[in-house]
Amino acid sequence: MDVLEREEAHQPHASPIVNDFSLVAATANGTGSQTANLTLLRSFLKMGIPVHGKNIFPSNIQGLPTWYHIRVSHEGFIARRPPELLIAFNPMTIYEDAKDLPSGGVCVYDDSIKGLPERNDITYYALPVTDLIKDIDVPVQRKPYIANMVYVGAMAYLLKIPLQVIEEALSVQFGGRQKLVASNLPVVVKTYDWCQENLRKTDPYEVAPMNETEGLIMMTGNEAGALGSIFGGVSVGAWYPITPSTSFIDALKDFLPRLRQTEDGKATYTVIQAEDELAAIGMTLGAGWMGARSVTATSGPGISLMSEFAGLGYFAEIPAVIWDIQRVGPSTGMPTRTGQGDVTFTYYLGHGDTKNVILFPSSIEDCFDFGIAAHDLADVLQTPIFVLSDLDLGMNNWMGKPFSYPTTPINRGKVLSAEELTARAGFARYKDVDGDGVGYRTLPGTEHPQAAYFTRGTGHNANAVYSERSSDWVENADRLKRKFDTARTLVPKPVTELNPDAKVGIIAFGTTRYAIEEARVHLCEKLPTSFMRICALPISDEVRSFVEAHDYIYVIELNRDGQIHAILQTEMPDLATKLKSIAYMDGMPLTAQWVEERLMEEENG
Amino acid sequence: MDVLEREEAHQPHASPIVNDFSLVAATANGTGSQTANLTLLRSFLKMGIPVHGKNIFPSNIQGLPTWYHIRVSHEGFIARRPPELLIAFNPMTIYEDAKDLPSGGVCVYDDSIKGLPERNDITYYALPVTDLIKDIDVPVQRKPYIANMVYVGAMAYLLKIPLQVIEEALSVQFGGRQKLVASNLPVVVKTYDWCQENLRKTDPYEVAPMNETEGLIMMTGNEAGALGSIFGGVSVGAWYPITPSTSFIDALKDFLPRLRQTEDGKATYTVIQAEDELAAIGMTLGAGWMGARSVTATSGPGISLMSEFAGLGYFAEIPAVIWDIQRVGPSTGMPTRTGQGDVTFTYYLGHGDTKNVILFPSSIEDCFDFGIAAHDLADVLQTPIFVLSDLDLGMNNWMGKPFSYPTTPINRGKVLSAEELTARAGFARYKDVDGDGVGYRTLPGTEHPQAAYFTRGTGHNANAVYSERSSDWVENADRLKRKFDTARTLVPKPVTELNPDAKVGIIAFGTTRYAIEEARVHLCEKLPTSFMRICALPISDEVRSFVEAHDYIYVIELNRDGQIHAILQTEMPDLATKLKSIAYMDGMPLTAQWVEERLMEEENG
Amino acid sequence: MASRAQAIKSNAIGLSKKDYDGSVSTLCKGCGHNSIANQIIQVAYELSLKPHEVIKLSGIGCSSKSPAYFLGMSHGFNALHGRMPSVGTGALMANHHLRAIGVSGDGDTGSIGFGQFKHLMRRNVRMVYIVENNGVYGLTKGQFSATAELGLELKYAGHNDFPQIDICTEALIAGCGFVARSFAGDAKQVRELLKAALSHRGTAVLDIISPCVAFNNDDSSPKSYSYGREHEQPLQEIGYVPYAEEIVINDYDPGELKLVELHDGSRISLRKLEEDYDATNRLEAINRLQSAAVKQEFITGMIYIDNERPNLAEVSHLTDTPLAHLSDQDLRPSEEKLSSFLKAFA
Amino acid sequence: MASRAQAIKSNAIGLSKKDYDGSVSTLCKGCGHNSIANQIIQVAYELSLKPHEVIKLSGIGCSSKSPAYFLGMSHGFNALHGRMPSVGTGALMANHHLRAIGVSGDGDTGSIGFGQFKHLMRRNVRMVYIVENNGVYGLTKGQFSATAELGLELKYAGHNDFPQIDICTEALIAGCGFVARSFAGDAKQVRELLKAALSHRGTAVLDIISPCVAFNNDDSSPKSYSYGREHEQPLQEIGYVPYAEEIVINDYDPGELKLVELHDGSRISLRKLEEDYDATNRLEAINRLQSAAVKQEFITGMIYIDNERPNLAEVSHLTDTPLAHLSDQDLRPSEEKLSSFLKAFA
Ligand SMILES: Cc1ncc(C[n+]2csc(CCOP(=O)(O)OP(=O)(O)O)c2C)c(N)n1
Ligand SMILES: Cc1ncc(C[n+]2csc(CCOP(=O)(O)OP(=O)(O)O)c2C)c(N)n1
Ligand code: SF4
Ligand code: SF4
Ligand SMILES: [Mg+2]
Ligand SMILES: [Mg+2]
Repeated sequence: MDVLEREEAHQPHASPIVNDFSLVAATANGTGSQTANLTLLRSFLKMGIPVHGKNIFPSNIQGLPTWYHIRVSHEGFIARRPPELLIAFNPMTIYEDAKDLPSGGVCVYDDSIKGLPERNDITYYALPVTDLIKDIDVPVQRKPYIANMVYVGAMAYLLKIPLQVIEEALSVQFGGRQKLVASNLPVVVKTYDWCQENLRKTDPYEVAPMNETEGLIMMTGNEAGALGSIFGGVSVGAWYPITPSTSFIDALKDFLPRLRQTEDGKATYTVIQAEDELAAIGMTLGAGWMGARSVTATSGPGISLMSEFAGLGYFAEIPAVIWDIQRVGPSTGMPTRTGQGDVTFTYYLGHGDTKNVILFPSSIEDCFDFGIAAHDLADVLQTPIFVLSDLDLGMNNWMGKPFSYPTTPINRGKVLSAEELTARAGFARYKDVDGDGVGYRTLPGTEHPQAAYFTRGTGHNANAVYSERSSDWVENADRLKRKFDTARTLVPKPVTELNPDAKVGIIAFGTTRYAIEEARVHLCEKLPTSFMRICALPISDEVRSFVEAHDYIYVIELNRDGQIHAILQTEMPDLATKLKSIAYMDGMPLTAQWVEERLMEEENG
Repeated sequence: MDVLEREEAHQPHASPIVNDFSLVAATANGTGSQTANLTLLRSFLKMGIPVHGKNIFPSNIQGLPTWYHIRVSHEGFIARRPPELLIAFNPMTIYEDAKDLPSGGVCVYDDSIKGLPERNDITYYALPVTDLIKDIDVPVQRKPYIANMVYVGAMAYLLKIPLQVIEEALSVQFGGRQKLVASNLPVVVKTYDWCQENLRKTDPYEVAPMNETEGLIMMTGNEAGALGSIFGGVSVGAWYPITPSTSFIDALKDFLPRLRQTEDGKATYTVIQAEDELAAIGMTLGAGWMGARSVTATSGPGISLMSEFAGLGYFAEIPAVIWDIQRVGPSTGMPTRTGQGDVTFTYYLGHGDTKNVILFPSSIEDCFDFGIAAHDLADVLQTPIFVLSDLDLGMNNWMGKPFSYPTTPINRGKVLSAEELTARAGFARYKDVDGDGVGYRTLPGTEHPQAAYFTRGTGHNANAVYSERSSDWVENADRLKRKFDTARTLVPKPVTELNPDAKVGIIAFGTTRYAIEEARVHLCEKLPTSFMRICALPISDEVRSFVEAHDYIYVIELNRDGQIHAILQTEMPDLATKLKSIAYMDGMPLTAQWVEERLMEEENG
Repeated sequence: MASRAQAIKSNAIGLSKKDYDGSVSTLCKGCGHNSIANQIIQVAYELSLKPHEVIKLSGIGCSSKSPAYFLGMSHGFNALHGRMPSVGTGALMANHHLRAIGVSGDGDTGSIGFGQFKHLMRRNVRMVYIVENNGVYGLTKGQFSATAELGLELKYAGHNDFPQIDICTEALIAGCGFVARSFAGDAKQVRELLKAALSHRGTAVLDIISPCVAFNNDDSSPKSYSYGREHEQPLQEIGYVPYAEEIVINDYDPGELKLVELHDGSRISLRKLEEDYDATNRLEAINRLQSAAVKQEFITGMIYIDNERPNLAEVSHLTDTPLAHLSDQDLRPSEEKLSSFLKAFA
Repeated sequence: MASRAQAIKSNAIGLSKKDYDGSVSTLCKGCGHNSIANQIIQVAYELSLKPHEVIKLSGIGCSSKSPAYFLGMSHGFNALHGRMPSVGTGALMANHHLRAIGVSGDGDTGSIGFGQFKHLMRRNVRMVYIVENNGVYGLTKGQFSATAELGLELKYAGHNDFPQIDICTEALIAGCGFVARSFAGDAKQVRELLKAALSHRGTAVLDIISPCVAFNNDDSSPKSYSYGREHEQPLQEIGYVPYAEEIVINDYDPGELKLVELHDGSRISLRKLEEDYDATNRLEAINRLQSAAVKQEFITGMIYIDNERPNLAEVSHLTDTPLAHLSDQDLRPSEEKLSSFLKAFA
């Protein structure tokens, strides 16, 4: 039988559940199961079914448990959902994993693993993994890696994924390296065949081709952000490795040479691995001061270490872009878990009256768009721009529309050339010529006797001259405040879905949107809601209008303290009591179910 | 004539202004004028007149302008007041200094300095400084230093300070070193004599003995804080030099050997100069973990650098005390100017959901008391305690009542000894045994097989074992929140002055109290107010009651963004609209006049 | 029962080797760091260290995780990345009687923690400071650390353009009085040096080459950099760590050159210092390190020792009772002292 | 007018020495840092540097203030305490054609900035890095820095218990290819070394001993520590800086030992390197530094030079156009590139 013929071999289930389930592959870290998982993920995508995968991995290199969640949804819901299907390949967690399955669930396991719970309400499928791979011709070292292909084959059979699709997905996964495809595919096929002969499918879960992913791409948020940075004209990157931001820089280093080849092979960019985060942000600001577009990426501990430089960037008014791929804090916390806990700290990052502009992407499209916008904003506002993504968005693969090419040219803000300097009466670096709080700057290297000024984090007057005069301080501080108000008008606007029936609104930001969007559909009768997704701080006027237009608002976020809720309250004290906080963080992305339950709990008192 | 006789030589002014003025000595930095200024300050104190001095100095070692303000007030007001009397000894600022005097003001100047403004509405007194010191027998190098004694003599004459008092004050100032007194006093006397013969006093300002300072001490806030730390049982100090916190550590190093001598001469303490603030807080936490009481002192930039460790301290629950002597930020800002700009940043210091306990001293008595309390709180709450003082309080000399000896013994919190461990069923470091969110700890070195636990900033369960489990995270995070609520009940309570006529309340913290207290007296008819001085974050219930008891509240603070105002709004969203912010920072301590004007502006508009 | 108890060997203070265990390691199989942890256990057992008299300290990294895997009955502190020295300094000033074993990585020590490392040695804080040196950042997946050799090529990390930091030379220059180097797989030498280090008066630096099995250079490994690049694959998709055995080397003679093959097939050259090498001559030590570096050799053994310089606790003239254990009376001066002290401020 | 213009001397690019001035110094009279600033002005004038092609960088401290006092027509960046190296690295990668003069202090470089200093040299960023070395923290009033000698007594700072960090040795060990030392008052040598440094390919470290007049050891000075202690005076009450002259020394011969009396009457010994000293021998340089240290001498002159190692911009293969000046077209790939790139993610 060849790949095509095999597909006919299934028996239809009495009442199949098609394209609507969540599955989890439980393996051990370092076994290379990612290839298997991503092959499954891509297969669904190729079948036109909306899909999303989440890697729940440990802060460890080899051996600790790791789970890969795949949500398949014909309705297009991609929030995390507790899985109905389990691929149980990790002895350490098999008992708990299987215990957690809902009634009616499915457990596909490696038959060499013992310790499954006795359950009659779920379907077990045992796979003779050792047997299935024993003849495969790979070095013995690589056997555990190949073993993962067994569950790909089993899932292909059970969920009715055409083997041809698996083959295509594998090929994409291996970047077309046929040798690798050739060493993996046979295990898939062999398992498929074995299943066909030995398993009787009794569960209802299956997939069927749809047409919902046509033209879509699949990418991680970190890749999308790095790509945005590149189309935003970045030329200097500086960083220090930290999960989950490292892959942002990896992507930058990978994509730059491919997208920015020059004729002489010289680089129009540099990416420097700094000795720590203090140096990384220092380099980023140094480059921004010089006029290059510069970026750094980090996570919570790095943000803490960047505090002093953030204040300098704010106060000396230096463009820079800082991506914070949030993980769970405080402190080192859970490096491989997701959260939205850095909002308040980053907003006020730096002692004194520092206040920072923050963007909140919630999708790979946002990562790309905001990635570009961040560099423009940094130059236009002459200040560090923080982009707060999170591990879930940054490291997982998300579907998205192919990114739109920017429609406006690179905006470098108020930079005076030698010619412009000559044309002007004079140059005062920190003078508010235009009333928007943003002064004009010159770049080092500008050949003009008046170009030079002295950049400093100490008190200075409009001419950038050191000053301890009270009036100079106040004038400058007030201008910075004015500039922050200018920022309000320039940052990405919130995105609103008004529901005419709704008395209640929801405000959120970032990746919580998926669970909320799904919950809203489920609740459309019981509790019709409008939804506003905030894309930036400081907030713009639209937020006030949204709050005013509703009886009250739930502010939902993935942290313990309700951080953006508090910020919104201080920004709109007159509306403070209309804002109710729903805040929670356990390291996992929210589920729609949780959102529904919490909302109804609040509603019912 | 001897010192006593001279006093009779004055002619009484028609309508003298007695014990109610502000004077400023304008000199250049590095000329040693502090001795002259403090001699004047102490003279007033010795005469029993309420007095306070503020040094407005540059971030420079030699040459830049410096001003010393002395407020003398029979009513006991010690807030900054724009001076009526000017000692103009600095050519760089003489024009502006004299121009700024109010009509009716007095300017005493060195006659070798040119460039005074022409003003008929102020009284000028010229002093032939060069002449007056030319015969004094000191090395030529020290002449500029001795020159400052000339204005002490002149002020003695003009303000009618008995020379005997000056002599006493000088003696205190020189710690009784008669040689130094002997080389300075003659200049004072000579100038006094010269004035008597050559000046006709035409201005109304003078002093007269009172009985208002009996038994009071005079000390800087940093000295008082260091003393508090010592009576709080500190044994490890670690720091990195930074203005204006350095004198806190200087005092610690100076006082410890004097107060804690041991029989064998060995030290019961250590004070380590670290290589930077990251190391300083690291050492402080290391010592706290070990069970010692430890302290560090810093200012804004240091607080920024301590962010990551603050989060570790919060999350791994380690006692430590951090004094932040606030200066003007953002960034390096104005290192020698005062402000209250670190409140928000410190409250949330550390990425993730970190939240810190803060104490706000407003007087030297507070510095001492909170200095002690901070160490108890750190141990009892097992968390870093931040004490936010400011440059004005920390570096200036303030009158105060002699400090009260602590009435309760040192409270080391929940520390289990080997015996207690044996008596208990088991030990789980982070278990909330008592429901207050505070676990029991053991100290390293405890000889018991169950004593050891592993301290970490990563996710952990109640047994201090590494965990990435969602439920462990949430349980721990919620307990920390509970602990923060326990803190509310333990921190120093706010201090309230209820005015039965008042519909309006004022909330403030720290050193703004002096200007506010004075303004309230002036406004008692026009705008009667109640006053609450907040002493700590998180706030306790009293704050809510105070806000509820008034129509509305002005929150007055010395920063640009109204930081505590915003925090109060988020803590009491239902009362948010009752809280109005009056926030301002130009590096100078507030004046009562400014407070009055701003309050009336708000009232009328 | 009695016979079973007797069957378990115990040391001078009646503890078995198991009593010095920690929790089960979560490091990769074959990681050099595991070998070192095992030697620490062995040495603590042999020296009959009292667990409660030892503290374990570390920064962040795979290496820095390892204190959890030895001496489970000792207090431990897994601090921040690169900041173990300051935490240790504070801790040891608060109780200068305890013995401290610090474990760090080359990234933790040579990059983010470089300043703290150098200043720890300047202060001569009494601590055994082990650098588990693998030339890469293990925990963040294989970037070069500052101890990677100039010109080194790794599949993931690419080409290293920067000269390596030599931990031992840095220690010597910083005034450190105990500088030694070994190889994780040389159990005997590691143990000998650990024992010596534990009895040193001040900071004892042990630079132990400790190969990383996960981020090696294996060409067939799909996690290599070139692979990712060629195939336009996002790198984090690939997370396969091949199974590897710990590298164990046999004892070799003083003066001998030993070539050790690492997991990726590359080799490093170790040369054990001769028996007549004078480890008390600082200048000679520097010279030896420099000339070995030119030859791309690592000299192993006790490179420099000077037990004369007093440690931080000593120069601080601390009372014998640890500061952390002083009584209230020792700490809080009397009411009389307060009032008489305040007189000077009246 | 014409005659007046002619009377003012000008250099090859028509600028007068005044054109290289900065604003008026606010440092103490007699501070060594002022001497150094003056030599920078002189050298820039003599070399006819174009002011707009120079950037000035510094950290925080008295020393770090001085970039404001020279080359007023050059852009300057007074960064954070100890963080000048990173800012400079970023700036010079963004424009590798500019020449950078960095000024730091011994506190700025040896304490808080130690890690950044070392890593700057590892990367060989093309920058003249001047350490104005006075052994104290001037701006925060006289605490010991890490370059203060072991055993030094200062009235305010007390006794120094820790070995000094030697900037030149640290530079050598870090792979720096230009290591020199001089004395602030030796105008001629400072100028010569500055000129050489400005033409160096990578990081050029100039350790210049630069005495602090304010925090010296003058017994008669009331600001001394013992004074404060004896008299129970809060230290900050005392702020008198006696007037002092800049210390200027005459040229001395290669090989010669020169004793220089500082403001406080103490002396330091400078020895100028012999004419036949081979500054290209790294091991020899280390040895010379070490043996001089034992004799408490400072060797001055060009200690080590190696212009071979490519600098960071070079190993990064940057395009000739500075990154900061690339056009939109250079920076933003075309729409076609975007869509074809995205295909791999479909
Ligand atoms: C402030 C901060 N930055 C970055 C990280 C991420 N991080 C964790 S371990 C590590 C490197 C560890 O390398 P090394 O010390 O050599 O240890 P190894 O894993 O190689 O044993 C980094 C960069 C962190 N935890 N904290
Ligand atoms: C983060 C931070 N910590 C502390 C300070 C305070 N500070 C300013 S200058 C200085 C020391 C400067 O010493 P050095 O670099 O030797 O310069 P010098 O004044 O002696 O020339 C310190 C600690 C600061 N500005 N920033
Ligand atoms: S990644 Fe490398 S350093 Fe980390 S545990 Fe694995 S082998 Fe050891
Ligand atoms: S304090 Fe010292 S270093 Fe600072 S300016 Fe004065 S003399 Fe120079
Ligand atoms: Mg490593
Ligand atoms: Mg210095």
